[in-house]
Order: sequence, then structure tokens, then C-alpha cells
Amino acid sequence: MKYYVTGAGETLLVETTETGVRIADRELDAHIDTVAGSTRRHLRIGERGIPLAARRADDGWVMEIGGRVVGLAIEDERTHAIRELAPGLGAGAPREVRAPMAGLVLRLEVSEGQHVDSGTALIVIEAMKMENELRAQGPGTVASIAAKEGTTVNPGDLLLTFATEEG
Amino acid sequence: MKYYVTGAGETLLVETTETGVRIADRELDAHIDTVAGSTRRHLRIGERGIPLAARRADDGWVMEIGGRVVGLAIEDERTHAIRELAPGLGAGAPREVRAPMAGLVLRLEVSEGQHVDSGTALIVIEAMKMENELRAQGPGTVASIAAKEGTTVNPGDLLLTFATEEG
Amino acid sequence: MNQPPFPRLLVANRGEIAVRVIRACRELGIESVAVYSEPDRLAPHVLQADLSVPIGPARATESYLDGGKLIAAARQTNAEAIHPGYGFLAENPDFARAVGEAGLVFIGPPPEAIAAMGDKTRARTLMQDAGVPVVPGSDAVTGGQDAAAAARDIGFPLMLKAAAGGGGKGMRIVRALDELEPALNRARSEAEQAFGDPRVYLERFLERPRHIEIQVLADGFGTVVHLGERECSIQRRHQKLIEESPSPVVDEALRERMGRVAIEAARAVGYQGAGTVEFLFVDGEFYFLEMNTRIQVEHPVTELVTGVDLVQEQIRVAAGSPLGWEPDPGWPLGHAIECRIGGEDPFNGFLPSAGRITELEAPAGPGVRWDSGISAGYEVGLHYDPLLAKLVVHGADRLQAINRMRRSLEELHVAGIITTQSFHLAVMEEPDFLAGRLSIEYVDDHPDLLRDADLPLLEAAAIAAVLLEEERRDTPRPESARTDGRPRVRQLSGWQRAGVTDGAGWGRRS
Amino acid sequence: MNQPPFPRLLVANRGEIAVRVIRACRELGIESVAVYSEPDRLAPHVLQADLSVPIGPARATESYLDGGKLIAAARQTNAEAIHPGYGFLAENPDFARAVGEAGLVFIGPPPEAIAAMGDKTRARTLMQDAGVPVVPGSDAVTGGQDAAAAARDIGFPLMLKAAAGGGGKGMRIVRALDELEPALNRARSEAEQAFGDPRVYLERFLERPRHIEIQVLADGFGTVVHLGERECSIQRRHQKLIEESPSPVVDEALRERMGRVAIEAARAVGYQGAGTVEFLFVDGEFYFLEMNTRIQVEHPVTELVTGVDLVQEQIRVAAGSPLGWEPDPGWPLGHAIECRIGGEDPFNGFLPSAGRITELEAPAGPGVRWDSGISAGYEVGLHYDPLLAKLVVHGADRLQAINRMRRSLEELHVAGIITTQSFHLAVMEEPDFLAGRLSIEYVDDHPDLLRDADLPLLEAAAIAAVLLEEERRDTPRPESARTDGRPRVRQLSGWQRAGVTDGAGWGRRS
Repeated sequence: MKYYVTGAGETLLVETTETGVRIADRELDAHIDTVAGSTRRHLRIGERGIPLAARRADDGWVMEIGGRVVGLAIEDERTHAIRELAPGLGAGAPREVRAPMAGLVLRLEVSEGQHVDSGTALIVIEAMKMENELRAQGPGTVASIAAKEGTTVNPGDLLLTFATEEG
Repeated sequence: MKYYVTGAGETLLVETTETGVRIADRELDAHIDTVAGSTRRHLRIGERGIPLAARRADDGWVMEIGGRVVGLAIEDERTHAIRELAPGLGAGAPREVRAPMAGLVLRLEVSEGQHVDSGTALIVIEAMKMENELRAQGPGTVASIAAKEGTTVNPGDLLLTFATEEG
Repeated sequence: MNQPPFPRLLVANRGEIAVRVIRACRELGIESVAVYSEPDRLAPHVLQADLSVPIGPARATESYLDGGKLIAAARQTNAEAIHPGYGFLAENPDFARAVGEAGLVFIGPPPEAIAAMGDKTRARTLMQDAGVPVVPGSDAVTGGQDAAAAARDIGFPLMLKAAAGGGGKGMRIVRALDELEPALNRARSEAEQAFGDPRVYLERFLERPRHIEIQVLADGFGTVVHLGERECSIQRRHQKLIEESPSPVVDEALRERMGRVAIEAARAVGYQGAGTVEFLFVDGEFYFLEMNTRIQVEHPVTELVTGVDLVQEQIRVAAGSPLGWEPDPGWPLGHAIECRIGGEDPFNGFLPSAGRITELEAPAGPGVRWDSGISAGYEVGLHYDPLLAKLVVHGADRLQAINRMRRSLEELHVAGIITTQSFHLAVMEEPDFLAGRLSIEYVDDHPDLLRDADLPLLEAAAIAAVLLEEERRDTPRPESARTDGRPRVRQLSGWQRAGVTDGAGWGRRS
Repeated sequence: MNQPPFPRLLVANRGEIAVRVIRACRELGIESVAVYSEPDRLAPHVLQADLSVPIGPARATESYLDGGKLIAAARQTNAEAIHPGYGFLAENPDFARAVGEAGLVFIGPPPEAIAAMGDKTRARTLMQDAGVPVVPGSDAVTGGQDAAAAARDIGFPLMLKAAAGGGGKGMRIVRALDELEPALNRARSEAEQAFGDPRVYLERFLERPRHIEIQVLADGFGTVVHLGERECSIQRRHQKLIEESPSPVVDEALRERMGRVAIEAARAVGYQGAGTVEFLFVDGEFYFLEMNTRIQVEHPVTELVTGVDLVQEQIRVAAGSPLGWEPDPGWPLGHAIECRIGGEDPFNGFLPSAGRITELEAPAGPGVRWDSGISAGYEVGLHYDPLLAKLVVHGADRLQAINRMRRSLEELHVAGIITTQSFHLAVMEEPDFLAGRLSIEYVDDHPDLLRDADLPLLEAAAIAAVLLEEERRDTPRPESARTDGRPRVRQLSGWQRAGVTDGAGWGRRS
């Protein structure tokens, strides 16, 4: 089975085989074990061991590897093909901006319908006695705002939806 | 509610009250908390904190406290009274000797019907490359033997039953 | 065991420093009393203390910053002394005075010494009088003309600083005369807001200095010793991240010179207990920055290269014992490095990360010290400082210490929250750090430290994810069916976890 | 990082010492190769190594003791060197020779040095020739008459010892002439069984000696240095339990004298690498016992009081580097103590305790080193040595080290198996230990160390149990109903968990 794995701005094609995986034209003898009662895993590629920790996210995996945390989205070949064949499916669709931590909504910096550029401040959340500013990742239009100033939010709470543009 | 708690050769009477417990004529303000996701507990007697770990055993608790492991049997008042009113219930009844660890049964040192004194060797189990000898805790007669030489046993497996005598 | 310095001592703090002080008490035979706010009811410092007293809600002003409650808790438990740790009330002269007036011993210097060092312009004057080199500068200026005159004397670029405080508040760099007046107005208004005191003074601005500080220890009999230096140049927004001892640029002669000056500085304010004299160091010259009148976060690196337990000595001296020993001419012994492990995401503008720590495996083995205020199952909240633990290593030399720190950082496993572990790992491989080329601009000068995971790491992660995905798909999933074909993670990830997949998008406001 | 001594090294061991060697490799920039038997597939040493190779089933003779498999694993992974750790094949001259013949570097002394020290009578003779004091005794005796003649020279009481081995096998104390012949026959038969070699020799029996040993380190250029002593008197059936450095009875002059003798002993066999010369010490005199030609379990106490990483030095020297440094006249620095944490129940005759470690919180903070081969979730089996971890502390003096060890032992929390933690805690409070009054009979001389929990502890446990019981009864229990009124725990506990509730009933056979 072929999978498209996306993380840290890269998409990698990984194919599973009888004895392991194929990646970038290399056949690797690869196995993974779970350490009992923990998120720790032991990936073996040939004799090489790579310790990591993995937990499942919505439709992918969050990996702790080499002291880093990497979020990876996974699509199998069929899903990937369907998405590729339906261009524009994602474009212009509302994107959700969610709270990455608990805190107090100090200020909304934008209003509904406002067009923003990449880097525009959207919202400021106070946590650990610091003000944390969320900025737009790309150009787009604010579709709706769910957060209210002066209220507290929890991680994952919807803050606002945002229609991005191609490009 | 009154409880009889037996461990390390002592039996203590502990009564629960509105605010804590009564023990040996002392009223103590006592509370216990569980540390999330672990067997660790925090017992507070007044302002004093006593860290311990507790797990439930068959009819009591195994406590790790001050670096020691203590097994405690608990009876409530009613159960205790019933047992006290039926003297001799336990006396002469078969007592089970169970394997305290996994290992190989190297030798049976006694046979069925044999009378033994306190300290007589009953059975030898090999584990961690050492021979471990189980000895009788008091005088009695071997009622039945479940263990077989040359077989492996797991912790808790019945090895033999033993009829003790009073005294 | 010898007679303990006090039968019972209250620790007026939380987190790793409270655990540190409680450990010192246990080793000295002192009963420790912890205090806790509501969310800290089962925090590690409470679990390790002999006694504990609740002191109010999460908000620090109603608990850890309420001196009256702390003193009442000490009285209630018959504690004879209070250790303030660092932060909270540790450098508040009024609290120190109130503790003494309540008949309790404050583990720290006399209130007058705290007050003298707390007022930055007064401290400057005191230090100048004591022969301690200070950055050329002015007294507090009253207006634009006054400031302009002082600026001409000092030269540009220069720095405006609040007289009443530190920590970056009310600070402004001024590079030319025409910038002076608007900068002065802003700095005065910031200082007024932050400290209730608008006074501002001018100092020459030093380009890329190092931060080097001297640990001192003074008893009540006039003995003041120094325990060498710590280099703390690796900072982010005036918060130290990595400290080491000895400094790569301090030799025996310079150490002796700085040590003598630090001792003079301490004597000038009648110091007692453990304290730190901070200097800026540039072009072979050092200048007094400030004195911290308390134990510091980074004290373990000095403990490792001297073998002296600073917290135990601090307590012994406060109990009226003489120091009773001399600094060893063989110090420093080897080399020590500390990395502060914070609950912050270094690839995401050091955004605070809170949540339950589901798994924790601390590094261990030769030369590794782990001072923490966390444990598995502990809930990291957003109420207090994000410092979770300090990873400190000791090696025969700087190279062995660095290699040991890298090995230890690789061993550390924390699940449930994001920590600064990966930032520290990047520093341990960065050529300027390896060469000891440091300045307080180090973090800003090395933006690559905050770059994302590289390709080999990503490939390994991708292979692991695919193998786990196959395993998962082979296993029946009773709870939730798979969703439609849209790759939700990919779409969301750029927004929910910006920085991890698409580059940093969050930042703290400066 | 400097050039690593080897690009890649195979660690022919498991457990804490394998983890220790792998950590040294990481810090030296060497890639490590772990080997593992089937049950060790996910053991900590495998998880920490860069590469790993399976070498067979649980039984050590088919895995960790199979030299051919170990050499094949090194070849398969292109490892240049093999570190044997301690135990298993560490003192097997044939294995050391085979490693060399396979073109690999054995991290240890030449096979000839291992062989010379492995034969106890030959070693005695070599040592006598080198001027090393040995316990007065005989060569191997051939029969009763021969033995009786030797016994008359030596005097009673005396000791019979196997020429081919150690560890208590084939040892017999003889207190009078008429006991000699039967004891000789039994000792010869035991020696034959244990070592395939019936040769036995006689030695004067020393009453209550201390066990004191000297760490040596030798390079390939003729430099041999010593790193001071370790006192290892606290033993149970010839297994060390607690070690410390310096010894409470060794002063600078004695250290110098013993160190010189140890260096001579090492030179006499052409020693290279790290080794230990063990002595019995009584009435101010010391006598050669044996030389261990490998790294020892208790090496960390020496590392803490010298700052030298013995495993790294061992590897560097094996790679052909000269030592390149001199012992420091300031050694020992402070005081270090090690407690071996075994999976054994000290109140139950040190009965082995196996099972899954469900929770593990290791001690930490100032002066604490934790060297372990376990982690939470790890299954402790019965196939190998019960040593799980070493808790080592470093203090400014012996008192601070003891207080630190007690504090650390109180912090240690292991759930799922029983450990020797409580035994060590009892020793840290025992007056003879506190006063440094030690001998190899210490454990037998202090049976109270193995007594049960005292009343205050029991009261606290009872209160906790009752509160938890009420909490439990208030909570619905879906799984099992309560049984009849008979107090089953109480009846069973005396039998199932003898020692915890009714006094010790289990013991290992001697």
C-alpha cells in the first residue's frame, strides 16, 4: 500500500512491502514495536534502532523524535488520488483557526469579512502571564469569528474560520 | 464505622469519623488523595503529609510506605465480630501455600500426611539462578501437595495445603 | 546526624525551587512545610514536604504573593524560618522585614540589603563608591534637557533604563540625539506602569556583551567568599536559557579580579547569605549590572564545580552558623552546564504549552542532575512560570559536558506537553556555542536554531507513521469510523499547530 | 566533538552496565551496538543503542554467554570493538582471545592478564613474587597429609578455597585439625562441580575483615595509575550491597601504600585498561584477595570522587590512546556511596521478585546519580541477575552523603516488584554504619536491619487503608462481589507473603 505523508512542509511517498517499506527508491527492512504501557515506540530499520514516541491525532500521527515534535498527516493512495482529481476542493473552503492552548481572549484584531495578508495579527490570548499573538499563515478573508473578548478558551476551541486564497 | 486492620503481626482498631479517624483513643483529622494515574496516595493527618503507594489485594491493601512494603488485611466490625464468635473456625482448616514467584520446582522436601515443625523445609524453587527454600511457619501436617518436581510455577500457584495446629 | 539548623522551615514557593529547598531540608534533618494554592494541592513540592498548608486560590496575588498568609502558615505549623526561593516575594524587602518582625528567620539577606540593591540608581551609586566598575551612565534624569546633557557625556548608542526595576520593562536603546526625547517619554511611561515609579536613567549601550555573574556567600561574622562565575549569555528576552561554569572566557586571574569586586559589592550593602553579582562583559572589561539578593535558578552549575550545596549553606548561615570553610584553590572542578526545560514550544515562538504530563522519563547516569517540579500525571497549568525542570550536567571539561548534555537531552522523554528540549539540542550542536563564542544576542543571532526537523528525521518519522497506520488499520476500531476522503489533518495542521508543519506563526508580544 | 576512539562498538551485555557503556559511547561519538536475547527485545539497553542484534533465547548459555554469536554480531554490524561489561564473558580469557583473533578490539586487559588473575593459586604466587602482601596460606594441596602439614604452618582457624574460582563456591572455614579432612573432601567436590577443577588451597581465616579495593587504570604505554579505594564491606553471601569511597579507615598514607601495591599487582601481569585489586583489611594490615580484570559494578563511587569517567577512559585506552593525565593530589573529592537496588525482598530472605514495573520514579536532585537498566513498563524476568539499578550519591563529606542517600531512598518509588530499597534505608540509620564500623560480617551482625515496619509506620498505613477502604465501598464495584466473612487476606498473608506480616520464612540456600 502507498501512503502520502505530509509534515514540516514536505510530502513523502512511503510504500509498505512484505518486509518493510520503500521510500525514495530505497527498500528498507523496517519494523516497529510498542513499549508496553507507553507511547514509546522502537523503529528498527535493519539493525538500526530509532526511538520515538507516537500518538494518534485526528487523521495522522504526532511524533516525538530526536527531541522534536513533528505532526504528520497521512493519506493512502486512493484518498490522495481522489483529492488530486478534484482540484480546488480545498481552495476557498473555510479553514478553522483553533486555540492551541488554554487562556483568556484578550483582543480580537480582525472583524468578519476583513481581508488579511500573511502575518496579520488575528487574535491575542493571554496565558502564563504572557500575551500570545496568533497571526495569519497566508492571505484570506475572515469568514466568521467564534471567540469573544474576555472569555477563556480551551485547547482546540474554534476561534474563527478563514477562507484562504490560492497561491 | 470500625475496622480491624492486621499487618506485620499487629492488629489495630481504626474508626472512621466525620472529619477523619479515631485510633488508639486519638481523634485525627485525616484525608487521603490519589495522585492522578498512579498508585501514589497522599495521606494528610492534620498538616502532616505522608506519601505512600497503595494497591488493592484480595481482601486488603498492599502499602508501600517509608520504603517498606506492608500487607494489610481489613475486617469491618461486623465481620470481625462474627469471626470472634465462631472460635476455632480457622484452626485446623487447611492452609494454602502458594508460590511467591515464578520458578522451577527443584525439590519437594515433604510428603503428604507428614508432620512438620516450624522451620522445616517444604519445597525448593529455583529462580534467578538461586535456590529458594520455603519453610513451614508453624507446626502442622501436610494435607496435600499440588506442586510437581521439574515443573515451572507462576506467582500465586498452589503448591501444597497444610493443616496447622493451635499454638 | 548533626543538630539541624532549624527544627522546621516553611518554603514560600512552588515548583522546582520548592522541591530543591525541601530536599536540602531533608538532608539537614529539618522538617519542611510546603504551601500550596488550590491547583497545587498534589504538586510535587507538596508530596515531598513533611507538612503542607493551603494558602488560597490559583492567582498568585492571593496565595504565593500574599505575605500575610505565608507568615500565618509558618506560625500555624510552628516553623521557625521561611525560605523564599526565587521569584514571588524573594526580593521584597517588606516581606523580609515582616518575617523578622513576626519572630521568624528570613533565609536571605537583611531587608536593607535587598532594598539597596532593588533600587537600580541607588545600587549604581553604592557600587561606584565601593570601587565596583559600572557601565558609564547617569543618575535618574528629570527631563529632556537633563537627559540630553547626560547623553552627550556618555555618547551613543545608549540605553534608557527604569530606576526601580529590571526585566526589560522601561528599557530603550537610543542611537542618536533626535531619538532621545520620544524614547525618554515612552520609557518613563512604561516604568510608571510597571513599577509605579517613572524615574529613568541613561547608560552606555554595550554591543554584544556576555552575561557573567559571580556567586557569593556571606555569613553573619563578616566572612564573604565567592564561588567563581557562571556564564549566562544564552537568553531570550532577558530570560536565561542555558548557563555554564566556568565561563569559556574567564581565566584564573580574571576570576580572582571579578570575585574580589563581587565581594566588595556584597560588603557595601552588608550582605548575608547567598547572592549573585551580575556583570556585563565585553572586550575584556566587566561592568556591574545588578545584584540578585537570593538563590538563583542556575545555582546548580556552581554546586557541581565546587561541591558546595548552596541551599544548605544558605540555611546554615541564616541559622547563625559561620561559613567555617575556605574556597578551594582547585575550583572550578571540571565543567557544568544547565539547560532550563520550559513548558514552551521553541518552534512556535516559545508559546506556553500546558496539559497533563502523561509520561516522563528523566535523563540519568554519569554526571547528570535533574532538578524538577514535575512528575508523570502532573497537570501543568498556565498560572505560573513555565520552568518545569533543570537538566544539569557535570563533565571533566567543557567538551565532555556538552556531549553529556546532548546525550541527556536525547534521553529525556516528556509526553503530554511540548518542552524546550529540542531548542537545547540544537544549541548543543551549533558551532558558535561549541567554540564558546557567546553574547546576550546569541539567540537572535542564530535564527536557524528554531528551524524545523530535517529530512532524515522526517523520513524516519514518516516510516514509523506508515507502519503504525497499517497496524492501526489492521486492528478493528470500535469507536469511530473513518471519515470521508478529505485529509483533515493536513488542512488543519497549518492552522492548529502552526510552526510544526508550516513554519512559526505564533509569537509572544515583546 | 573530537575524533571518536572507534566508529562503532558492540556491548556484549545487558541491564544497567550495558546502558552505562552505551551512554559512554554516545558521549564519545561512538555508535553503539546492543545485543539481546528474546525477552530483552525491548529492554532499555536495546532502546538506547544505535543498532541492535538478536542473539538467541533467554538462556544465557545460548545468548549472552555464546562468544561466537557475539563476535558474529560485531562482524555483521561492522563494529570494531567489543565491551564485555561485567559478568557473562567479561573475565573469560578464551573470549578475549577470540575477539582479538577476529580482528576486533576487546575492551579489557590482554587475555594473559585475565588468565593469570583467574587462577587463584597462580595469582597468589605472582603477587607474592611482586611483593604484594597475601593472606598467609598454601599452594594447592593434593591430599589430607599435605593439607595437615600446611594447616600446622598457617594455624587455625583457616579457610579452604577453590583454586579455580571465587564467589563462595568451594569455600570452607576449618577451626580445628579434626575438621580438616572432611572439610577438604567436601570443598574438593564442590570445586569440581562448580569449576571442573577440584584443586583447593588453604589460607589463614581473618576475623571480621573489611573489604577494601583499589581502582587502577593502565594504558598501553606502561602508565599505571590508581584512583583511590572503595570500601565494599557490606555484603550478603559474598555479594556486595553497599560501597563507598573513601573508606572511613583509609587515610592519605594508607591510600598511597595500598595504591602503590595495587599498581605493582597490575604491572606484574602486564595489565591494561580498568581493573580492581581487592584486599581484605584487618588490624591496620591489608592482604591481596583477588584482582577483577574488568569494570566493576561499584565503579561510579570512584567516578564521583575523582571526576574521571572510567568507562570512557577504558574505551580510550583500548583504542590505543595514552592516559594523558595524572591523578590529582586533591582526590578524593568529597564522599560517595552506592546502594545496589535489587529485585529482591529483604524481609523475605532476599527472595527474587519478578514482574512488570508499573511505576518508576527515580530519585533526583543535588548529588544523586541513578544508573539503571529498568524503566516503567519493563518486565523484570527471572533469567538474569536481580541487580536493577544503582543509586549513587555524592556529598561534601560522609555525613552529607549518608543524609543524601537516605533522602534519595525515600524518594525512590517502584511499583510492581519488591526491591532492596528498605534494607538500604535501614542501613542508613544504623549506628555502626553511621560510625563507619564495618566488616564483611556486617549484615549477619545486624539482623535487626531485616526487621519489620515499626508501629508509627503501621498506624499510618492502617489509617490510609481504612480511608481507601471506605472510598472503595462508597464506589460501585461491578467486577466482583465481596466474599463471605472469613478474613482471607489475614489467613493467606502469613503463607503467601511470609516476612511482610509474620516474619521471614523464605531464604536462599547458601
